[in-house]
Amino acid sequence: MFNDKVIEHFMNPHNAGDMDNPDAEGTIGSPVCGDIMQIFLKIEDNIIKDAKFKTFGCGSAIASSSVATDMIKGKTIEEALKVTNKDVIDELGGLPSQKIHCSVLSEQAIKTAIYNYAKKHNLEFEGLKGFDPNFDPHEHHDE
Amino acid sequence: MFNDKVIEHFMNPHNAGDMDNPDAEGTIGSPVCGDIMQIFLKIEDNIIKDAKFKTFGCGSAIASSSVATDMIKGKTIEEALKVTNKDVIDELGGLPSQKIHCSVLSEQAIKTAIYNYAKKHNLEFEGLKGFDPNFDPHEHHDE
Amino acid sequence: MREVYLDYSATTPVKKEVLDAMIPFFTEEYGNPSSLYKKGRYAKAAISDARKKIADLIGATDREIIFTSGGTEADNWAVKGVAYGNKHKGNHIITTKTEHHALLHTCEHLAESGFEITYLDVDQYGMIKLEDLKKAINEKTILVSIIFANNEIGTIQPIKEIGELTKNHGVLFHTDAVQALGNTEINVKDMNIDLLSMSSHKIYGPKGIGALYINKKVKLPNYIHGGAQEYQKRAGTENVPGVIGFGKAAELAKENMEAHIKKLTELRKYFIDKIFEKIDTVSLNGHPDKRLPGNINMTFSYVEGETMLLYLDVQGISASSGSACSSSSFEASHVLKAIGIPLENALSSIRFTVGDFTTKEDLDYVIETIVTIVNKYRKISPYYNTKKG
Amino acid sequence: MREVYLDYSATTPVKKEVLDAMIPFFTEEYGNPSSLYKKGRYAKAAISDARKKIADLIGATDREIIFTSGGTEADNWAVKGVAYGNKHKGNHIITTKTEHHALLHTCEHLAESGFEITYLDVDQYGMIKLEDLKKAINEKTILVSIIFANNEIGTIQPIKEIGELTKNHGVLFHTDAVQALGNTEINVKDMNIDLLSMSSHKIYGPKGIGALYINKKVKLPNYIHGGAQEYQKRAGTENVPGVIGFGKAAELAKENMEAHIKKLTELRKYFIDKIFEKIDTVSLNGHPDKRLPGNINMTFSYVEGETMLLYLDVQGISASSGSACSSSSFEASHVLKAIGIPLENALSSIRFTVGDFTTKEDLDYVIETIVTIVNKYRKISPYYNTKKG
Ligand SMILES: Cc1ncc(COP(=O)(O)O)c(C=O)c1O
Ligand SMILES: Cc1ncc(COP(=O)(O)O)c(C=O)c1O
Repeated sequence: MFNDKVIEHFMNPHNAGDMDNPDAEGTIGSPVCGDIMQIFLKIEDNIIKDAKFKTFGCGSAIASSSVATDMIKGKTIEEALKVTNKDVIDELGGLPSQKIHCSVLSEQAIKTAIYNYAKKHNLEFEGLKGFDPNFDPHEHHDE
Repeated sequence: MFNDKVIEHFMNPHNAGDMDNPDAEGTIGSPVCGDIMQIFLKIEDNIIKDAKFKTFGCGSAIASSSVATDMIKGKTIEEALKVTNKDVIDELGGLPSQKIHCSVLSEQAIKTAIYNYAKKHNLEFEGLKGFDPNFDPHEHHDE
Repeated sequence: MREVYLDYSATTPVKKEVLDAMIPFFTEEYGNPSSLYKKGRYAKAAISDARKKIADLIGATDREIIFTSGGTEADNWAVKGVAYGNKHKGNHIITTKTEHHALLHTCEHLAESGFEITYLDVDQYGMIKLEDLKKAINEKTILVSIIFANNEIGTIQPIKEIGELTKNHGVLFHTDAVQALGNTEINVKDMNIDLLSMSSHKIYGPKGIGALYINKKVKLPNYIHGGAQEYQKRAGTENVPGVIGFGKAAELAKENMEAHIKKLTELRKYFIDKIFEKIDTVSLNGHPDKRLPGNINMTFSYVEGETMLLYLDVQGISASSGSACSSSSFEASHVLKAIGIPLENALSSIRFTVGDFTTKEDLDYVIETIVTIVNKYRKISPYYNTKKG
Repeated sequence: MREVYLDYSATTPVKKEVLDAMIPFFTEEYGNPSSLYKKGRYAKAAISDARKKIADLIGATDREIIFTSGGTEADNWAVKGVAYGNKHKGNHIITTKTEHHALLHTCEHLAESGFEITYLDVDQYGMIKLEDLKKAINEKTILVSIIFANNEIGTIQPIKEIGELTKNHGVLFHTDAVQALGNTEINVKDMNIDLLSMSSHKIYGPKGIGALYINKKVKLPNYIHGGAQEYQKRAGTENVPGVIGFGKAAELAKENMEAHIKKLTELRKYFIDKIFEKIDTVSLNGHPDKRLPGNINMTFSYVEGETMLLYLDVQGISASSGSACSSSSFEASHVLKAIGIPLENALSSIRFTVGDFTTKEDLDYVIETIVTIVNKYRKISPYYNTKKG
């Protein structure tokens, strides 16, 4: 069902856990839909210096977040915003079709964190155009 | 399903085949009910000197007739009329319940032969009282 | 004593390769295919593989194959499913007088709840007439269900032509292919078949497993409700070893089809020729060529069938009076009646069906035994003497 | 790596003795039980023998046992059979909110065609209240169907009391005993059960075979029509090896019942005690004692269930989130909902079911692994910190 890379990231996730004084935080999902994803970012000079996540979600959500946080570290915010769930899946070497929404979850959590950061600092990012923080990945995934 | 004695009488029936100039003949059953049984008797001084049968009927009918004809040979007519299908079954060491009617068939064929004999010679036999030559064993057997 | 099994249409032995394929799934790979863990996924993958093999045998795609507990369940599901699912369109079903009891009794059941059933006549060979079928279709007709190859007399119907006709009339077409499977080319797409019933134990697979082909365009209501197995079409924990065995049997059937048909056809011809040569007043029931390769159904006039079967049995030979399901009660077959065989001849008819393990030597032994039986019991048959003497 | 199977409620391995009993019926004794000849009679006799063993396990007489393709078919047949056969008497069926999908989806299907279904509530342990049942029965009630022991949380219902009640009200009583069979005493006469569903693959027998007990006084319309098999109650060539395997499994279940229950109960207690000792914020779902001996259903709050199952799987451990049939789609269980578990806890619940081949060492390994998982993933759980931190 899952490839080795997914399993590896699931069992030994990178960037998992709390962050002291994050510059940005984003949470998506809720207990009602069964998944919750939280992203913390350290941002300095428009660059993502550090990223962490916490989740109550399935293995693919954990693996996706592990990879996604790896991918955005060191990137500028605009660059980070370009990381799509498709990129995350490619990096993981594929996910079963019924698990695609988990990768969407991590993409959305990152965007939400940046969205909150932009709001707080009154910034605008090209990559956030049309982004809706209340987006529910469960309604959109196709199986 | 069948015991050895039934099989033996079925495969090597006694008294099977034609008889020249029988003194009595009785046929019961019809192609329509799937079984036909024919009995020929030689009768001398009220005694059954010889008995033969022919049948288009199943194995139990053949075995029953084989035994029944054996049993009546040498008996007086009145004695022969006392031979019931129960006696035939006992002699055979048992028949499966759905095959009981086959033994009835041979009993009835013998009675029919004697009935015809009685008619021809204007005789009356105690054992034929109430006997109906048009009796259909298929309607009476209980399974 | 020699043992000769000549009832391959009643059921077949499981082939060794088939059993070998099944064995691991009992004690080792016993996972429930619905389970997420390794053992479950392994079983699920094995089922997919088997499904594909069955699809390949009939020219279907794998998602169109849904496993059932056998041919009978497949027949019940197909016919009742179409009936209940199309009530709003009509209540008329067309079938034949020579169907298997699984179909006939299902139709009788439906007739009790208001469906109208037309039972098509067949000719002396057991063939339906396309003209009759065409005439029988009306605006209330929702289903045509015609047996692919008959289990008693082996007659193979003009399935492609029937499929053409039903397609042109926009009526669903089901066929009971339990006997046909592996014994004649089947291509559900070429033949425009919407629903097709199969059973594993007729093709050297295990008993208790079968399948229904459901053309992907057909919406068939479920018949057994519960868990989400079989693409949510048929509930119940999958009979994994059964499915695997059926798959393997289907694979072998496809590989061996040509040789199998050739061999059985030869054996059949050999048997029939010898019987005609050695015994008078016998006849072959069913179509001379358009028949199952292994099916021999003959009337040995003046000898009662059950007598014959019993004698054969004592000699180690297994044969039957027609369909196995009714052979416990020796009644005249509805199929022989439908092809116009008079009752006494129907009661003198025996079905021998040869299979992959049958040899010519087996047949020689059987033929010899039949000659003995016929001579022996015709002598004491009231009819035979009357007519011959 | 150690492999530990803790999903005996999803399915069981076939025991060696069971497989050994089945083997001859595939390649050697393959006769169709309806056939008159030796091979057929042999198979028929073997089936009778198996039937008797199953009857013995539940205190029935052998003619009251009818083989089906599994528990699902038995449930479908029992409930639809009573419904369709008693339409003239009433259209009301009573069941519970904690039935297996085989029952629930059958009821939903019946609801679509005009039947009225009452789904009884259960208490926090999953028990129905007899008072509720009594109140729910009305003059239109034709059937009460209550699961004997729940497949997710293991709760055993007061079946004898229910039987008493339904008998006094003259209403038929069906119970799905698929999980209960072999795991608790069942006596259909003492318990006034009219219909009872069983499945072989839950008691170390093969998949794809089950049975319905039909009390001899109950007239149940047939569900699968066709040949005259199974006393003319269930058509289709018998799954002979399956039946033999089920029979053997039933025999073993009866012989071993006491030791089996003792062993599983001990393992269960051991496991639960250890978990409570080693992990905080866990809870046991279902009844503390009135439960299946091998059933452990626990909530590990703050750890998502699928995460846990995946990790266990990677470590060679098979467990499930509830019923196998729905575990491919990870949804909150209707049973946990019925006993009032909030959604996030439902999603953190895992079912472990121990069986005859489970050892204490297996459990130690599993417990250790669970501790690792819980520590690891609670750390990264948003809830856990929020509430604990
Ligand atoms: C033509 C035909 N249809 C249906 C069936 C029933 O199949 P099964 O025995 O798998 O239920 C049979 C054989 O028994 C058959 O020959
Ligand atoms: C309580 C219960 N009922 C019914 C079933 C269905 O039985 P089967 O898998 O034999 O169809 C199961 C298990 O799958 C079960 O646990």
